[in-house]
Amino acid sequence: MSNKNVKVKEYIIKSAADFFAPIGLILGIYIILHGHLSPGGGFQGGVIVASAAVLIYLGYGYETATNTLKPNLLKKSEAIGALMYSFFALLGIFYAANFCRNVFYNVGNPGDLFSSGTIFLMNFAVGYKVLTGVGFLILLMFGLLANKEA
Amino acid sequence: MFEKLIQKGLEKSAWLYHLNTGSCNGCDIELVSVITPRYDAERFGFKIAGSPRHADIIVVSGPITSQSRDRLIRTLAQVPEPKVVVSLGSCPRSCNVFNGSYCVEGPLDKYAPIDVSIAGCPPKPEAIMAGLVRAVEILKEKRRAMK
Amino acid sequence: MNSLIFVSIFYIILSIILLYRVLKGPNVVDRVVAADSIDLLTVVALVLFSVYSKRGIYLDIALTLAILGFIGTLLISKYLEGKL
Amino acid sequence: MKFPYLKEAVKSLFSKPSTENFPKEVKEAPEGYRGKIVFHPDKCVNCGMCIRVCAPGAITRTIEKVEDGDKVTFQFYLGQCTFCQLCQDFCPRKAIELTKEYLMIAENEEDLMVRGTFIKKAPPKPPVPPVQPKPVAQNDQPKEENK
Amino acid sequence: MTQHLPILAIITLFIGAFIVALIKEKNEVLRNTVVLIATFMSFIFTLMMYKPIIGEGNIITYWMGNWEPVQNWAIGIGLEVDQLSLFFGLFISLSIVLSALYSFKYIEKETGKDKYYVLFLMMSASVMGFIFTGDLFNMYVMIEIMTFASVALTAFRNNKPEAVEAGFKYIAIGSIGSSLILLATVIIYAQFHTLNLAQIAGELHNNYTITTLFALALMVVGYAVKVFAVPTHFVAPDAYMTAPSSISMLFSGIVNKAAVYGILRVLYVVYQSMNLPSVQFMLIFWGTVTMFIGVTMALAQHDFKRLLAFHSISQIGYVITGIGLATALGITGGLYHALNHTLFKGLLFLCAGAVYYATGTTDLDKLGGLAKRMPQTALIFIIGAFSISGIPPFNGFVSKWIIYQASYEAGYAPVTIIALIVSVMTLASFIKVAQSAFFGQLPKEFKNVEEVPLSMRVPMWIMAILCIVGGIFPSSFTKYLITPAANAVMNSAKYVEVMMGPEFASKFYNNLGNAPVIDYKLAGYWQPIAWLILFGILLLAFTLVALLGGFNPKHFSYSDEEDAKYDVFYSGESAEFSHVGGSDLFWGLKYQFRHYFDLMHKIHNGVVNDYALSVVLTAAVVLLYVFTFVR
Amino acid sequence: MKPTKFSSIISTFIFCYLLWILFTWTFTTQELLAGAVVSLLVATLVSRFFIHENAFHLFNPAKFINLILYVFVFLKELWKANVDVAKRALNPNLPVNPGIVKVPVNLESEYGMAMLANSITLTPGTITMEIVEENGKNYYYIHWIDVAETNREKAGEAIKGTLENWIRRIWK
Amino acid sequence: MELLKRILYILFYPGLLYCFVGGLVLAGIDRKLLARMQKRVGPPIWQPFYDFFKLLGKETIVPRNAAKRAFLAAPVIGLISLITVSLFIPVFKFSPFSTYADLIVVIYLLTIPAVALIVGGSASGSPYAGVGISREMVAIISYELPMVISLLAIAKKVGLELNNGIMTFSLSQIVEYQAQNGPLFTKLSMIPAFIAMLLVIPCKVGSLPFDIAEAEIEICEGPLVEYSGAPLAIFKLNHAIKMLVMTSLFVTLFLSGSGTGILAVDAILQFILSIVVVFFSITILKAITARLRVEQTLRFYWTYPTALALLSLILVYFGL
Amino acid sequence: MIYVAYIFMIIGCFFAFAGTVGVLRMPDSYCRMQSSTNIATLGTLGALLGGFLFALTLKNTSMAIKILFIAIFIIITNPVAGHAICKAAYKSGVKADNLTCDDYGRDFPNE
Amino acid sequence: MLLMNYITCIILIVLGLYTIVTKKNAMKIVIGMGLLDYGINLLLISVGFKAGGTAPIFTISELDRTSFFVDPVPQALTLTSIVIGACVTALALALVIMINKHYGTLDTDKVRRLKG
Repeated sequence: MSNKNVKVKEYIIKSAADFFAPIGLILGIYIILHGHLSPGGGFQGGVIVASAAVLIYLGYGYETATNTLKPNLLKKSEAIGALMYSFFALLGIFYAANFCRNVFYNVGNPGDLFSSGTIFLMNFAVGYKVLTGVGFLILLMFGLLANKEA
Repeated sequence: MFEKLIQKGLEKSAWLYHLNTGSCNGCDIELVSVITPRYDAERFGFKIAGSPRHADIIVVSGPITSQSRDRLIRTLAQVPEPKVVVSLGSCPRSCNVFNGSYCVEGPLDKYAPIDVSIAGCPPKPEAIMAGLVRAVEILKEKRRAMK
Repeated sequence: MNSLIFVSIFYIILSIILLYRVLKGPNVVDRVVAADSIDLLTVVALVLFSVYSKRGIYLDIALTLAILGFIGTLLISKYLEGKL
Repeated sequence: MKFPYLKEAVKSLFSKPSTENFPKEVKEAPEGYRGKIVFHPDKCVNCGMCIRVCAPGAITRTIEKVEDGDKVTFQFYLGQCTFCQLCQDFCPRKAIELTKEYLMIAENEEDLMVRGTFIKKAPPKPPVPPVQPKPVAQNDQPKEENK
Repeated sequence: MTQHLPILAIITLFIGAFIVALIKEKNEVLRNTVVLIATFMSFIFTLMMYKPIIGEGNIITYWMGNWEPVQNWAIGIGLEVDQLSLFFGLFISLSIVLSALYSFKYIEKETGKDKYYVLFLMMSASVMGFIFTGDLFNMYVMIEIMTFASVALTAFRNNKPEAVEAGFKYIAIGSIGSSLILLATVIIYAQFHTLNLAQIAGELHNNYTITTLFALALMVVGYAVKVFAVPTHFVAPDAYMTAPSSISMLFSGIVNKAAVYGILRVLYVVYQSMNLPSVQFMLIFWGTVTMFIGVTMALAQHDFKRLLAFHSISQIGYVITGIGLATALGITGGLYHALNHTLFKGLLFLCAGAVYYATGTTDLDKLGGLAKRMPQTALIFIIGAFSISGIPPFNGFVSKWIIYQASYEAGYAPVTIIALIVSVMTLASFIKVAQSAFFGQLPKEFKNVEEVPLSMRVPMWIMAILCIVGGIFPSSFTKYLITPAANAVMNSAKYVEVMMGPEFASKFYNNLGNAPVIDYKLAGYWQPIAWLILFGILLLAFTLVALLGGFNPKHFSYSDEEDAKYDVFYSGESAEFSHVGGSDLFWGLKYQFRHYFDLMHKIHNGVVNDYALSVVLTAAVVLLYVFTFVR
Repeated sequence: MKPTKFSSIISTFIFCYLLWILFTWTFTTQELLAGAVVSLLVATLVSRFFIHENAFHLFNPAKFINLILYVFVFLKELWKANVDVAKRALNPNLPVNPGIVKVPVNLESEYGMAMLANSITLTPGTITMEIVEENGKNYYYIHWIDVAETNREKAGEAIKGTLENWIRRIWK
Repeated sequence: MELLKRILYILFYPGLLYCFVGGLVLAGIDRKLLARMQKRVGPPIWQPFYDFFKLLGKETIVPRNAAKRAFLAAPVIGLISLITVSLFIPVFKFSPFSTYADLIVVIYLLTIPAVALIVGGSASGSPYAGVGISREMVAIISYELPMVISLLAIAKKVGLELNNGIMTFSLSQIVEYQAQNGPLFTKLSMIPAFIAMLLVIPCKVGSLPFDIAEAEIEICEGPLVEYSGAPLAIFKLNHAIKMLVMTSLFVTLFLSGSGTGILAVDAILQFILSIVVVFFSITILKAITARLRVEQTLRFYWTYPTALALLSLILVYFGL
Repeated sequence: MIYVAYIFMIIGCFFAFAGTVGVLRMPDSYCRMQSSTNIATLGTLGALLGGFLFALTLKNTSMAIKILFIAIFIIITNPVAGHAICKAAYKSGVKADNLTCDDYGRDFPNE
Repeated sequence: MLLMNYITCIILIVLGLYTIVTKKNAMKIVIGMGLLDYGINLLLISVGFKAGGTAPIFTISELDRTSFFVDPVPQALTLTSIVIGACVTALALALVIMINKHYGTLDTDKVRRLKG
């Protein structure tokens, strides 16, 4: 900076991040929850949600992103998501069927949100795992880069 | 039960370890000629061993030079009991012509008792053999004492 | 109805033409710009195809493509800026 | 793959061995062999030439005063001797002789000593100036070494 | 309950992994408990399958989510555990348990332990899944997860440049291999529109097309990359060397074995191509080259673990040769050797780990004389080294011997000769390790080295005892473990029948359920028990004679004091620690084959591009071969 | 980091819920319920980023109508600029005269400034490169494909047109 | 009764005592013959016994750097495995234990003494031993190739004519074949293998031109450098017994025939044949050659004997 | 209504084409960027609006709404990307030699 | 039309292999791995294609009598394979970053501490 009283304002990207964070989250969760009805599902939705983390990082930098998202919590949550999935899959065995069996499958009409039994929940679990996992991964990568810079 | 056999074995089979501590090689050559067909010390079971651990008789030739002194001490220590130290030629006995040299660390008996000494510069192979035969007797005595 | 398909094919052809810029582009910025444009063109083609085949589910894909392309471009530019 | 000694080996297998049967038949040393030192004290005149020429210093002389002159003891330490024969060559009275005996085996140092003692009478003040070493009159008691 | 066992064996490990991820990094006790319980439960579940599968001869099929075949068309993901799978599953789960037990202390000093255990359990679980699955794509997925976890574990000590480098090379080469497997899977799917192994096997029965041959070649090459067969083996030493030892053990014990299982499953059950002489020849040639190059490279190594890695390659060559022979004896030998390789190579890697734990290095030129400080480790190492070299009372001998016999019987005399020579060279290189690490002079800096803790010794001892038992009771091992597995390999019709129903199977197979009788008549006269009894009697007699003869043990003199008497003998310099290092041994051999060794060093140049090129070339050659000769 | 206010949560929630309805466009109870839950969740998470000043700023009808109107104004500008650039691109001579000019802006709100900058960028021919505050005044650096004026004020007039005024009616 | 008989077998005839006496006598004969070839009188035939008992009476020093247990156990292990091999080798048709093991087991068991030597030497911690074991290992690698190939040729040959073309490694079958068809070395295809095996024996027993491992002058007896007293005695015994076992094996493989049927005569016959083999292969070679270098040994064995053995194998495949 | 949609689509095609030609022809990176905005705005907007109208004719409201949403989305996101990439281009040292005036380079000389 | 797909995916696979084999930059090797993956994914998705079929997602309102699905299995497989590919790429990139940190270069000719 040649001039002391010149301040560079990062308004554009910051406000873009602000504005798109809810959109990304809603879109991602929408894709996760409608995984059994429309294209997408846990993984894809999770990735889109995680991209919100990228936006926050882009707008506010590494410190804020880690403060907001808490990588350790994300890591733990990933395991919780996986455990949830395993639990829903094991429900099949508890209900005297095979592993991964969809147990409450005949509720609701086809096309409804809650019409597919545990598939929905599994989808949700996968989505949870992926969004936390990918979010953590992204933060980790940025952290690596940031450390390298420092 | 084995004791007699061992005694017999000691009598008939003594292995030498030849230690050159700065000799002029005269004695060494004579020692080698002991195992040639003409003298053939193997008749009596003498054999030149490669390692002091195998030896019963240590044949030292040469005045103890300062280079070889430590090695001499070490090697002599490493020979298992019973053992006999034989000085071959005049040098280990008394340093011979090298006596008083700055690099000669005195005669062998400073470091170890000499059991048999074979005089001569160099001794004749027959003399060496006779000396070894004498050494074998001492060896047997030592073994008896060890029991 | 077929016009939709023609238009989307036109857009795809345009994006293929833009590939030239991606390949040649004297520097990274050109490539990124061209790739971004390709992204948008693909989104449009996808939307038109969705209308053509009367299936709303493709629109979700288009939307996702758009948001991911945007984030990708943003990331690359941040990287070029050296602030990542 | 040549075995030049194959024929030799097989031939010698069926021929008499060339080994000397040493301990049973002791061979004479060849002509000119310089073996054990024999000192004839009766011939010695105590000129000291041998001491002077001895390179390793194996010859020592001790002189004691006795009533009828000096008791001179020459001691030849075989353990230090190089058997170069210089003492014999230089001895004007041929009092030192290197024999052909080569079996000089000893367990103690003492056994390697060759000593000779004689009493040299004090000369009765001769009028003639002593230009050359006088022929020495010998006394008896030539002490032989034990082996 | 029985039918759920396979999935439970797999999912227990996965759940264990996720639970471990939840535990705080500091909380060691809880984490270790969870890991131990998960692995042990998996082992128990696998063990519980022994009775129904091998004992009673059933095959467990399991359709995930109850998606059973509709009109002879498999639509769901199936698990199918036959004797072969169970055979692999048993020793794999056992080695997982042992490795976990070993890790507790071994990893103690490292950072990032929670990640280690997560990846560890993921890798184990994926291997178990790979073994038990009956679905082609699942095989790909599992082997890919396995590769992924292995790479992450290879780079676990990421503060070391070598580890990161090895990880990168591994992932580059490994992903090519996985891609080839995936490509083959896709092609098979394109041909048959199914992914179920049994269904594919039925459709493929004597019904090859160009497409399926293409897939065959690609799949073989893909699994060869995973198994580190020779032209694709370059990353193996790097990865094995830099990974923690407990992981290196798993690499050679389960990762390699999974790929061997893949080859077996694909070639024998899916393609049923092993009655073709050309395929047999390909595998035998490949295995022979692998074993030879592996062992010669091992002779030239300076690092303990790198040497072991090359041996791993070499031993896998034996396994491939054995299963390539396609006779009952050959398969038995190959499978037995696979089991034995897991045991003794795991043992050796654990020894290397113990050395690393105690001294902090595995460089053979720096080590020496550890047998005095770590006597148990040294003894275990000796057992492992003798096993791997095939010295009689240990298990390596049995399997190698079966392989020799089988190969010679099948008319491959050069293979037998090379195998024997390789065995001797194996011995040579282990002599080198023993000389330079465990015997010889103890360097000053290792004066205060101590024996590794009990929890590390226990797995080693278990494996050592298994090594000995496997060598002493080979007939029971073959009878209760290997013969059923070999039978399952030979009898793919039964596999198809159980999975897809007799109606489907009868469309393709004429003689259902008739396992070919395995003829062990020529399996030899060797009865190690008798031999050992002889040995024992002789030892007894010898001792008796010695004692009766008045042998006096007092004449053993030994002292730790600084006394010249107890120094070793040297005539030259009195440098206390002059030590013949590993690189100085076998000069004669290396000199005589210097051109060969130079070439080999040039090939193993460390450039990942060249490694990838060799994989691609291998794929090309195998494709050419398959298209030209396999009909 | 600003603390999360309840009002901002409410406003973000409404925004999110609208989005959800847009996405699903099926008005069954299940969907709406799920949408409400999800929106609440998202709103609590991101409201502190999303809301910059007054939570209910855009709920002011005048502002909202201005926003709608602005769209049309902007579309007109867009059309003009587009035709201009298309002409330049298709002209065999490529009549370009690029340059970077510094333009003063009289806006304060972050969203406003960002909106103006984005509008300028979106009209082909001009791209905002940087927003800078110098001595209490905001400036844009704008890359302009055809530099007609090098004077700041006049250039600003040429580039911004009436957009700035419109935006000032929406944001401060 | 059967058990007692077997224990007697183990302890006396093909077992402990026979090996001890036979091996040492054979070694004595070897030394005597060698001396005579060098025109010496040589030691008495009982000289190895003297050596052995003398060494028993000596002190045994375990070096400070040695791994004590391995150091002391190695010679015993080697000795016992050798005696075990001796039990497996049939004397013409008399074979008390030979059904328990076949040729490959015997090969491996014969490797154990060498391995024991290596381990013992290595455990002693001496640099000379390090050099020695490396040489020993190279020697093993050298001779293993021709030996294995010639044994394979035998197995194939016997199997072709006795076992419907499937090869056999069974020693008793080989003996049976020779009892029916005359000694193997009279067969055309077996002559190269015969020569190759004859050349292998000196290296296997570590005799002179190939005793690179125990070069007294160069490396102070290599692996044995730190041994003294009783363990050394057992190693020396190992050498002697190895000579006996190797030659007996050779006799069994190539020179065996129908035999006389009387055990004592057969045993003596085999022993005499062993002496002949020793004479031809070991003693003459020892008398007329100088020690080879390591890589020369390797080159020698991987060229001429290997070529001979391969020739034999090929001939077998042609059915000669 | 369908003809309106056709008109929109033709407009879109035209501007997309012009933008593409611009991207290919323009002399330096910044001008190419300007031209790419052409694609991003009317090039996509036209086609999307056309699609929107089509969807309306098909009585598929949800689809139409979504298309509209995509259009708005693109409109909002694209300038941000353009800004970022332009700034990045300047900062990463992509220099255009034909600038008539360079205020930015004057104010931030070293970057 | 489908032939085009196959040709493209073969080109992608060959390009990916070519990149891995010839490019000396570690980053480019990762890109090559990605290309290889994409080629195979494209092949996988093309395998399940049926001319005229629509996406195998069951939405009641939008399907008419005549429409039929393409094979859904390859799509699921592709999804899985993409997920795996993403993981592998992420891991590879992390390793590349670490390599750059330790070695200071990405040149594979220089990243060869392990050899022989």
